[in-house]
Amino acid sequence: MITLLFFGRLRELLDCQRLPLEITSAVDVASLRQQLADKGPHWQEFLSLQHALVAVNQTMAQEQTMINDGDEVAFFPPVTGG
Amino acid sequence: MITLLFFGRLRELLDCQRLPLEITSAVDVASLRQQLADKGPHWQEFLSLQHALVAVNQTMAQEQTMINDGDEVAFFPPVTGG
Amino acid sequence: MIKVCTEDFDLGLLTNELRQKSPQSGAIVNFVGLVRDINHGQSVSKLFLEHYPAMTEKVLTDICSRAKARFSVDHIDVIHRVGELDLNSQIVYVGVSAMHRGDAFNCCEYVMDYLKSEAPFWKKESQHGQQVWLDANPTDVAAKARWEQ
Amino acid sequence: MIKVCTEDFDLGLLTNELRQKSPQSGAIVNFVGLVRDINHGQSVSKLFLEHYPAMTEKVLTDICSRAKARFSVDHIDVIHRVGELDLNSQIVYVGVSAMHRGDAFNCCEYVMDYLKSEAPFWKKESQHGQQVWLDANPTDVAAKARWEQ
Repeated sequence: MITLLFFGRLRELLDCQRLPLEITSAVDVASLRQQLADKGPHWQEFLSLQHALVAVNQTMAQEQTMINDGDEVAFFPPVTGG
Repeated sequence: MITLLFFGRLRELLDCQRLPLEITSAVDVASLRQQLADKGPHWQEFLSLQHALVAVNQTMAQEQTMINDGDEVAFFPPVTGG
Repeated sequence: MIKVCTEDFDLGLLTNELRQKSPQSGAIVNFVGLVRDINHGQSVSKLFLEHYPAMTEKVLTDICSRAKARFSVDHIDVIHRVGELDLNSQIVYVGVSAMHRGDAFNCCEYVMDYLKSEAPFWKKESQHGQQVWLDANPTDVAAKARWEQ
Repeated sequence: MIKVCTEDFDLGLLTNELRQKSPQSGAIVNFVGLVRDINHGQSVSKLFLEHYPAMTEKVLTDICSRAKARFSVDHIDVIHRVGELDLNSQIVYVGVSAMHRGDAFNCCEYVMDYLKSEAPFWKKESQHGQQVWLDANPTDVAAKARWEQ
């Protein structure tokens, strides 16, 4: 089980703040994006590389970063604080 | 009559804060330095180009800047505020 | 000191704290970010700031560590507000004390440039009654790139 | 606002004033210069600041005018204290409000660099009971030269 979190515009577009997800084995970020795209066309669009940054366990991640059971994976748009 | 002012270390070294001086005609800064050097060896030393900046009527001046009757001429060391 | 909170802050108190813990410092540089009344030509009436609580302080701490390794500074304090903010409110504070002013200026700007492009905050503006999520500013990417040359 | 005075200042009040007169500003950068406890390896107990009253505000006004012509800023406030100052006291304040932070940082540093090398102030330190006039700092000449390239 991993925990997915969504922030900002992404959270509103997907109407989802938090989503627990079963994974059968470790996957990389790219595969996780692919897996979530199956949930529907707007998931595919909004979670694409251009729109969504990813952090794994609160650290910015790359497409090849591995995700393990128990991890917290957050998707969010480019940051706009300050 | 012009008014000479001295600031900072220079004021203490010359033991002089303010000195009214008669000038018979307009002089430039270089000539004024020369004229003041006649007051004694430490005036010569401390008012030399290396030690003393000059402002005429509260504006930084050059050696060729002309000084006219009624002007305020200030000598001071490089500034150290801030 | 790194803090993420809803409350406003007082620059007088913050500067006094920074002074007291930095007796060897000759310079303090403070940055304060404000809610502007006009952004990209749109008049703004309110701002909402969302963040990723578990990640925010981690990122800010990391930025400050890198800044301390790079510049000769004594202390770096950061406060970032979240939640609803009115027009003209203070959003963010970065205070840096250093022996010399050059380091204080550079370090403060460095922290702001990285905060702007790495810290997980998102702004939503009220523009004429409409709620609009802000897009990232391309100039912030350029500002950060300067430090990486 | 340009002021030369003996009284201390409160950065909270000053920043609020700057905010109130700059509703379009998104950024405020403040500089505060402090009396350090160690200067060039000598321990310092007190500082005395002399200035040339008729000239000081003229020079500060001129520096701010040049800064405003060069950077996109809304307001520049400067306060410089004179007279006797204790250890850790605030000496000088430069506050700049601007639409964007890059201009605010550059403008504030520009004003400080020119103030340091053009404004007629002179510092005398008490070092172990001795009164010592400070020499100008060669790094200040270099700091100013950067803006003239």
